Amino acid sequence: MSVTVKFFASLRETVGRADTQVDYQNQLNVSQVWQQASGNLPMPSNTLCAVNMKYVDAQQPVNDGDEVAFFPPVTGG
Amino acid sequence: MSVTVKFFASLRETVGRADTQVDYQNQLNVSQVWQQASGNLPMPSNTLCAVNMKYVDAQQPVNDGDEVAFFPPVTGG
Amino acid sequence: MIEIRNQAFDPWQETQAYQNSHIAAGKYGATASFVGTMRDFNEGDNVQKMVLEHYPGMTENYLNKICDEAKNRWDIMDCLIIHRVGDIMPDDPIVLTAVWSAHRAAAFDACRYLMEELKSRAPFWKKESLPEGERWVDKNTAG
Amino acid sequence: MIEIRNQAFDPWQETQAYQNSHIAAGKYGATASFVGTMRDFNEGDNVQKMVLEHYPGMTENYLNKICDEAKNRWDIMDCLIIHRVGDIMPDDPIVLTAVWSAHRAAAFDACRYLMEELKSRAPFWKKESLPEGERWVDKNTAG
Repeated sequence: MSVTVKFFASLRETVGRADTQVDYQNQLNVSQVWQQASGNLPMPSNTLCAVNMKYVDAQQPVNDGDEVAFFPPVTGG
Repeated sequence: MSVTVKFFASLRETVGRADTQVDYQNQLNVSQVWQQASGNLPMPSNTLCAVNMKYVDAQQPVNDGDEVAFFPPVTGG
Repeated sequence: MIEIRNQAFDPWQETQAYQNSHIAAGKYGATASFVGTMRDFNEGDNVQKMVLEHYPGMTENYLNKICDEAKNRWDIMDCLIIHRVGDIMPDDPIVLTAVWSAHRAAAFDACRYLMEELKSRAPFWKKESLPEGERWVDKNTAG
Repeated sequence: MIEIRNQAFDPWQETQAYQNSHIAAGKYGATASFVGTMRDFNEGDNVQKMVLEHYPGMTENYLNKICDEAKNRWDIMDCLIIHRVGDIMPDDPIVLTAVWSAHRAAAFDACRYLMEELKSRAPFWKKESLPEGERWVDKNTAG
């Protein structure tokens, strides 16, 4: 099973990549996806997480094929 | 001594004139100006009064040369 | 700036033109505006035309006063109010209020304040033409 | 309607064009709008340029969601949101929100709601270019 992972804005620069794929066998939550995708970097405490373009918290389990995104606080408008 | 009197909107139609002059010898207040200028019509309870283009209440005394105006609740915007 | 107009005006062009000529480029981050437009209905009736009367002199004074009050109460750069008088047809803009500021809260607050003050205190009066005749609008609704 | 633009836009022309093509003449009495414009300063520093990043797909979904929420909460006819992305220069409009309704309270409330929701939750990120280098804006101020 696998999920697509995206990093935006300052987190993309911190992690050093815009997107990646995480393959897994046992159920993962969003926070565990971060660990694998970032190479075990600490997740900044203000990180926002989305699964399939909806906000979720980091304990949310992911499903095969999901798109998981990580980004800093939003600053639009 | 005299004051200029103006009526606006529905009060102009009620009184039947747009402006007039009130001549007087003893001090008058705004309400007494209304009586003379309107020919003793009752003043509608929601009437707004202005002296020299500033809102006042009907007990305010007037001075020689003042412009006294009477109008209904405002409905601009 | 405040202005009374007896001809139709385009509130969006006016806002842009005023901004270009009066507001320092790069300094404002927020523009809040409100446009009041004539509806073809009021209180369940068809309205075909409207006449807007004002008190020349006092109306201008009052609009300037509420702009000054807004500038005292909020950290804003400038205000624009344009208000139509005379014969007005459905879909014509009646009033424009616009406020420029560095940050959004002041612009939102001040723009709404201008409209509420204008509607509750500025000397304007509307007379509507209905199919069955004319009537004075007797009061503005609370905002 | 919501739209993401990667080119400069004129918020007043957009508002007028949308109104002419989408809002029934004679039915709306109130249009509240807000324009956010790029300042040439932020937190005391000169800002020369900005890059605005978004999350294609999620950003559009989120803007549509807040328009839908505004329509559920207030008696409004329509909303327009346009938001710029990409390279932005000082004095460029960044965001437009506009709301049409019969009466003014709903338009004012909904327009402000759109901006607050957009600024607190819609996935956009700003990176500023200062004389001494680039920096990510770390958070939006409360409205």
